[in-house]
Amino acid sequence: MVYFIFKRLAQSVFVMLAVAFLAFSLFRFVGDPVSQMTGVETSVEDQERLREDLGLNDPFVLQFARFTGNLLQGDFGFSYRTRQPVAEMIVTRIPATLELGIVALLISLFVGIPTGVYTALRPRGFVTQTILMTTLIGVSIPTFVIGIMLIFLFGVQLGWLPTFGRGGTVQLGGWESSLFTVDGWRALILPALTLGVYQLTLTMRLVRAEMMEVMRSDYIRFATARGVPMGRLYFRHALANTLVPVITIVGLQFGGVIAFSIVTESVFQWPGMGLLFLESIRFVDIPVMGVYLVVIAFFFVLVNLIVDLLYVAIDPRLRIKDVS
Amino acid sequence: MTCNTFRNSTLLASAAICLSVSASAETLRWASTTDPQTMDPHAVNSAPVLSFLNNIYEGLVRRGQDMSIEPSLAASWEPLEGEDGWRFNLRQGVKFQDGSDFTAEDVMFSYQRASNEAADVRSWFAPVADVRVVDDHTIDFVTKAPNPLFPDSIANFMILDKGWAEANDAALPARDAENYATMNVNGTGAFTLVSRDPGVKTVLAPHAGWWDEAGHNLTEAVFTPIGNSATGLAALLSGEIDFIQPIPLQDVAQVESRDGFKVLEGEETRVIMFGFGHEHEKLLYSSDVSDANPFADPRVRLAAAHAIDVASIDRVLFRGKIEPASQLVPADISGYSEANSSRPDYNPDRAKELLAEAGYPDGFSFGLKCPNDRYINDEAVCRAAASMFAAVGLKAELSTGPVRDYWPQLREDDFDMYLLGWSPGTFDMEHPIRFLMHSQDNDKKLGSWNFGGYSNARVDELLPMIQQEIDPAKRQMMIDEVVKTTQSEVAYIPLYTQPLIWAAKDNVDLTQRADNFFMLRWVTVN
Amino acid sequence: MKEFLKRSEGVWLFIHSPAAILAALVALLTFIGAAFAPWIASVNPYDLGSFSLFDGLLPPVWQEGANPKFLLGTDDQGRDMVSSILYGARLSLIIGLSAMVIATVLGVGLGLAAGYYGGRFDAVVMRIADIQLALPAILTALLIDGIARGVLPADMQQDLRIAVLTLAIALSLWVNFARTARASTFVQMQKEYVQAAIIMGQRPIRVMFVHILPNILGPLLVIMTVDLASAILLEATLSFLGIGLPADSPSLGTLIRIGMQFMLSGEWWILWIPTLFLVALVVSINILGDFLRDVFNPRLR
Amino acid sequence: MLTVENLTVKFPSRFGDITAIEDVSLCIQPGEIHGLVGESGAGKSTVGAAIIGLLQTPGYIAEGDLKLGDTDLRALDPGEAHALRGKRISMIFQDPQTSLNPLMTVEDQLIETIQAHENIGTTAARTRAIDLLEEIGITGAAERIKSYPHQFSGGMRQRVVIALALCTNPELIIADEPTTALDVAVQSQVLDLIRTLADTRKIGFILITHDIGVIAQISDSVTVMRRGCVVETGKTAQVLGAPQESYTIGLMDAVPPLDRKLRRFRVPEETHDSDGSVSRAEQWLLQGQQQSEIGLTIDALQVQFPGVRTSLFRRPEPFTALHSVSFEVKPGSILGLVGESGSGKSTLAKAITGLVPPSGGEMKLGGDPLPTGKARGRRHPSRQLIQMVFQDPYSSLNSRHRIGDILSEPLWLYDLVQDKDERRALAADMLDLVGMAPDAIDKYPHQFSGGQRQRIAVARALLARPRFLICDEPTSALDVSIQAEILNLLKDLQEKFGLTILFISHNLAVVRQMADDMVVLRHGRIEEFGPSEVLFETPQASYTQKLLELTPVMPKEWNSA
Repeated sequence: MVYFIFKRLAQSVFVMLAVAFLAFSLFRFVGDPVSQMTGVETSVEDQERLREDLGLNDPFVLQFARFTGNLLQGDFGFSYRTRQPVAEMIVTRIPATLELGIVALLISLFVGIPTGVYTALRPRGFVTQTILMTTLIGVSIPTFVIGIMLIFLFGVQLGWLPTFGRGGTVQLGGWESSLFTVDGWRALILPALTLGVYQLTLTMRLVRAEMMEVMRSDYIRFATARGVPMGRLYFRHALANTLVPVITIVGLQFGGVIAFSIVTESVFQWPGMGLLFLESIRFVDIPVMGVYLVVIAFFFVLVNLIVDLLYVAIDPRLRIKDVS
Repeated sequence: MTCNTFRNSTLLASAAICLSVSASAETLRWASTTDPQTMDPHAVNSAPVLSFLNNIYEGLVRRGQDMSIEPSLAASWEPLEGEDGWRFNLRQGVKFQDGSDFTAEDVMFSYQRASNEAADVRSWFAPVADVRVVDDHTIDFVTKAPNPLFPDSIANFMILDKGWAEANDAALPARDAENYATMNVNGTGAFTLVSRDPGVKTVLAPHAGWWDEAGHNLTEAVFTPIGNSATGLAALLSGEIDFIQPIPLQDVAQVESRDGFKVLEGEETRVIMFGFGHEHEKLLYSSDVSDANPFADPRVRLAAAHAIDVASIDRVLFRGKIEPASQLVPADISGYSEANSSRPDYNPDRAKELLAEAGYPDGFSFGLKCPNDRYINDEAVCRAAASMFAAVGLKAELSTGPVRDYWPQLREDDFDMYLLGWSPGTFDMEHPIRFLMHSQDNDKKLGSWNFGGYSNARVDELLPMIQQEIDPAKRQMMIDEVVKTTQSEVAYIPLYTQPLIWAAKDNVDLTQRADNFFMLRWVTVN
Repeated sequence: MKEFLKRSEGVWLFIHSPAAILAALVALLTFIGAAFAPWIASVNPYDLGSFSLFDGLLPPVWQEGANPKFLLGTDDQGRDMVSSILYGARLSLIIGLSAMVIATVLGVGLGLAAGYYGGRFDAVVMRIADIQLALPAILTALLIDGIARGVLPADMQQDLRIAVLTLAIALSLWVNFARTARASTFVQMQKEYVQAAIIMGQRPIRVMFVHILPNILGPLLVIMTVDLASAILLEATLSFLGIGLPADSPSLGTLIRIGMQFMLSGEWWILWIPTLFLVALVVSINILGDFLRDVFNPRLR
Repeated sequence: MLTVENLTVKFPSRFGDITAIEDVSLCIQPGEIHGLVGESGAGKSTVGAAIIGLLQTPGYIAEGDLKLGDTDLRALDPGEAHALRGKRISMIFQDPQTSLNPLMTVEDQLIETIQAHENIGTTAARTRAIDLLEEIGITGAAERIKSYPHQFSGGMRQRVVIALALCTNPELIIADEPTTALDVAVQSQVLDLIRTLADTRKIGFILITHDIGVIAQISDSVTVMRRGCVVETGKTAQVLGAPQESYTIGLMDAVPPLDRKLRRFRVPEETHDSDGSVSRAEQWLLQGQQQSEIGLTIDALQVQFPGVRTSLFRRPEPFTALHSVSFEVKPGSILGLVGESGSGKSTLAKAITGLVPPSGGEMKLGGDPLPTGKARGRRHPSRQLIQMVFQDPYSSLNSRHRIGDILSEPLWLYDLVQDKDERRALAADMLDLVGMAPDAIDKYPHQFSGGQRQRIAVARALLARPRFLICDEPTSALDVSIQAEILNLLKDLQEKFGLTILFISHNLAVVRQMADDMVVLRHGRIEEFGPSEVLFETPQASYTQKLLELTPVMPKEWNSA
């Protein structure tokens, strides 16, 4: 077990380093940070001096080595755009993105799993077909269109929910949370829904497919033959056994959710990491972009690790050694 | 004030929004597309920063509602006697927001700070030879040559408190790491910073000890950047914000059609133009002309100018909200050449003739570069222009991209023709002559945005004379000559003046200044 | 006879599924329209000389002020919406299909080899897949776009925008194929026909592609359809974020991005017609994907 | 107790209703074990499923009466039927590996089942469960009940399954192939347990199986089914000892006897009547016999697999699959290799074919050293000389390739026949030789039955012109009658072409019919090696003795043919 975690951690470090390298190699091509940092009246000479000061004229390898070296020492550098410490900028934005991602994930699970079970148990019903078709249309509309539609429907026409931002937030030891105010929740609904639609459909279809497979397995047939009550049969026996593949995909997707929140955050002016990243691209804010990518990679490997541990928690075959 | 006059919804939820919005009677919530990058007035020379900080900091002079220069921290100024330069008599009894007194030492300190290599605004002080503190409330700016426009050019030069900056280790603007002044302020202006969450929310409150009479009735002002224009509009229409700058012009009708909202329209000082690769030996992006640069021929440039139908661009893309431009500044800018106020008409036949005369009866293809996130409808204008060019045989290979790699491309001469917008920082014709028309000269720091390398000896000769001429009539004559010359040579094709479109709730009274600066001191919420 | 029945099982299911028939019809019409766009469309939206700003913002024919020349109206450039959509669909499909094909070749190749060789090679491929997964599509697009800009000569960049975008989308999709191919290959490796081939001394390439590949095509085919749909959507999203195609060679995504500006301005058709079209196309492809899944996995019926 | 009368089950399909079973009648008394025997597709499992009400959708009972005591099973609504399941009728499935929920402890599954049918406290239910487990032979049940299914060995797991079926005291248990997945020794224990339960608890059993030996050993009465219909029914001794129907007679003939070696099986209709003329494929094969008969010597062969690494600092213990195994396959003979699952039989085959690299020892093929693992190049002659027939005919042929392509592959690969058309012709002839119609060449594997596929697999092996054939459980997936045909075929071919065969099987009776010599393998070690007749008559190793003893056999007189 310890060895397993160690192995995963080693792999994670490798993945993060590789992402950092790739990310860094792209910066040279995104644009010229200096022309974004200076005003129109700044002389070419002053621009060149700034470029030299920032080390942008150094060879690529040297720049990368400096970036990684500083990173390993916990020095994340300063933003070109705002001159703020990058670590602080990212850290203050993490709660917003994580809360959005997790709520989107929870919506997708709490809606996706029951509907998945339902549609698996009644594969031919009218309701099932309606659900399947609706969600299919849902994932076929580009996220940004959905987001704007929701804003204008619920924000402007009906006036029920806020159109942008996080609403009221509460500081909890450095973690700015919108989960503890009504206002915060109201602000969270639309972006989380927008972000969760794809995830929801995926979860639902996955649960449905797995459930239909499991319902044909011998142990479900045996449990049926023993007269185990239906509710228990569906949830304790069948659903539990669908969880391992569902967790894998949901876990894998969660990394994608965090990354894809870029679009949602930009539409809802949601002050998370994705929005920061988009602004950083616009200003060629290399330090922020670099750290953002490493943080995203970190979340990705972290989620993967959690998924692996969840397997162990769910499946006794991985937890307890086979004696036979 | 009433909760909302624009919507009579009975829904509880919407009522809740209104309550939260109008919790404090004189709170203004406003949004714009970009967050000011820093609170340091000398670190970055960009419009969002200068616009925002003009509410907090003040310069020696300031611009009024009509853009005219008026006294601010300097109560008066006059030319120095016996040498070139200006003397500023500072206002007495002005206090910084932390309560300390404003003196000439602060101006001196701010000058040193702003002209330091670490400051992005140092180009403003290129003409300055020396600065001398005469007494606590008098300071002299000695210039290298006569400079009648110097006071106008430093309207955005904002004064910091010396003691505060030094005590907080912010004696120089932050270049690569932040310092205290990045997130904190101590100005003399009408508003002071209450809290700042970069990229999310910035809260301002009136400065109680402001020297001038407050023309506003605000108790609080909350700024939120909203990058997505549709979201911004939604925020306004749902009542979550009171004012937004700018809104997309195609949405003007939508805002106007709703009760309780108004649209403020004006002309910005920014002129949009096409530039040419004058000095290029050959076209970079041509499939049929590889050994010559047709744009070196003024007839070809004029043909291009005649091909553009600004009226159609105005009608379809701008819904009648732009002013065609004849020169690189709009009409209300000082130095505008009334004598040369006509622009080449839309005349495709004439364009074809000119092309034939120049030896290109069938036209030719070339590369047209445009930004897609810099100016209003920049990409659409270029597409429309490319279509119009095509009609006379000029086949434009359009290439658009974000501004972050647009400037580098222009600097590397990677274009045949390009789109550029220019707003004169000094609100004087001299500004575009200096940056866009004078030959490129890195040593003298002239012509630094003259990417195409337009060069005319007479223009180069006239620029210093214009800069130094005190007599307005003589000066205007020289400017007229420059404009005439560049028009006849078609150095650029000025297209139109960019419109300025803001939207607000009906109950907000505010002033729209042509430089797109939003001044809280003129806002009243009824 | 038995062979015929087995083969026609798909056909039988198909003619009994109205949704699949409708979807196939929509997809087919789109493909035909896209393929023959240059002959069907009244104007070529890429040819700047063929339309005029003068015709800009005309509504569809059933609305007042329309010009019967433009069935579904025009956009802000005066381009005929019908032609734009046909050409846009053409471009979207070219990008989607090529991205899907590249992703399939790359992913299936790597996944097959990883499943076949296992061990260290497998570990390396899976780590690369992890890295790819940790880099969101938008970042991959930026990366590829940036490298192309750095490597390619300036005059080629514009022409290669489509190729660059395609490659970026392909790179963010290949992992799915690789994982599926790898998992399926592991299963097939246990099958005796594979062992028989190995024992006989057949070349690994032959074992992988002649023996294993045909047996794992089913699930791959399903992913191919689903990913074609995602590729088209991804292209739209990248266009929205400003790293898609330029506005003068619009894909469906670019049309929607342009249309977003007109959401509230009254010119609804500029946004909603391409959007509806995109949704119809993507839904159809997804329905066909579902249908294929049902055919290949009878247990889901 | 249970009476089934004129039961007909139909499955609607797009070609109309397909009748799965028709007009089946059964009658079972308390304490009776009623065998339901038949080959695959006979509909035996459908009978069981119909009785317990778990027919696969969309199957339905079209006709007939099902009565359990006074209860009309067909008249129950779904809720009542579900309540009855477990309470009065229960079921045991074939594979104990898959019939238990892997995520729940045995305790949870037992208590849940008991409480589903009885209003009883958890503690009481647990006590009952533990007692039950003890009763059916799980020692230390109080502790082991806390375990998860995977922590039990196969036999123990099947006991748990039986306990689950039993815990509610049902009147009838339907056991669907309850011992097919088990080794001989465990099978014997499970069968004994079923017998005991029937006798002591008076539970009626329906024992569904394809293994006539099992039926013979424990069932009181038997019903023989074929293609959904009852062929014969009655007391076991009567039906099997003196079969009336030709089908039953044929079936009994096909069962390999453990106690003697038959020269050939008597097969009802000889599938292929050889007209005496030598076919082209036969000639071609005989031409290939330049090399005389070839033998295989295995000397101190050792195979280890790396263990799973669990610690950063310790190297994992390797798992030894074969411990220094030595034996010899004489040229032109058949060597039988027997052992239970996990004994290393398949590993040995893989080591010989080069799929698995041994960690020690050496092999010689016809006197030449045989390179092992990766050292054996793709072009090494042994690749051609050694061919293999696999266990599962459904997986050993690539389902996406036509038979012609599958058969031509060795000809092309070993460059035996250059011309494409000739390869095709030869492949067709070879099909004829193994008893298949040559037109099969354009079809796909799924169009054939298991037995036909195994013939195709044999044809493929022959087309490489091998001298040494490894048959890894070639008939264990086949019905007895098909098994008899395939065994006959293999015998014929071996004789005709002087092949040397390594015949791997877990079935002692089959091995006896085939082998000249025999190796008994257990836990990767050789228990016994010698001429098979000697070994069967006077086994030396206690393990061999035990195996022989526990294999279910029919009374000698039944198999008198």
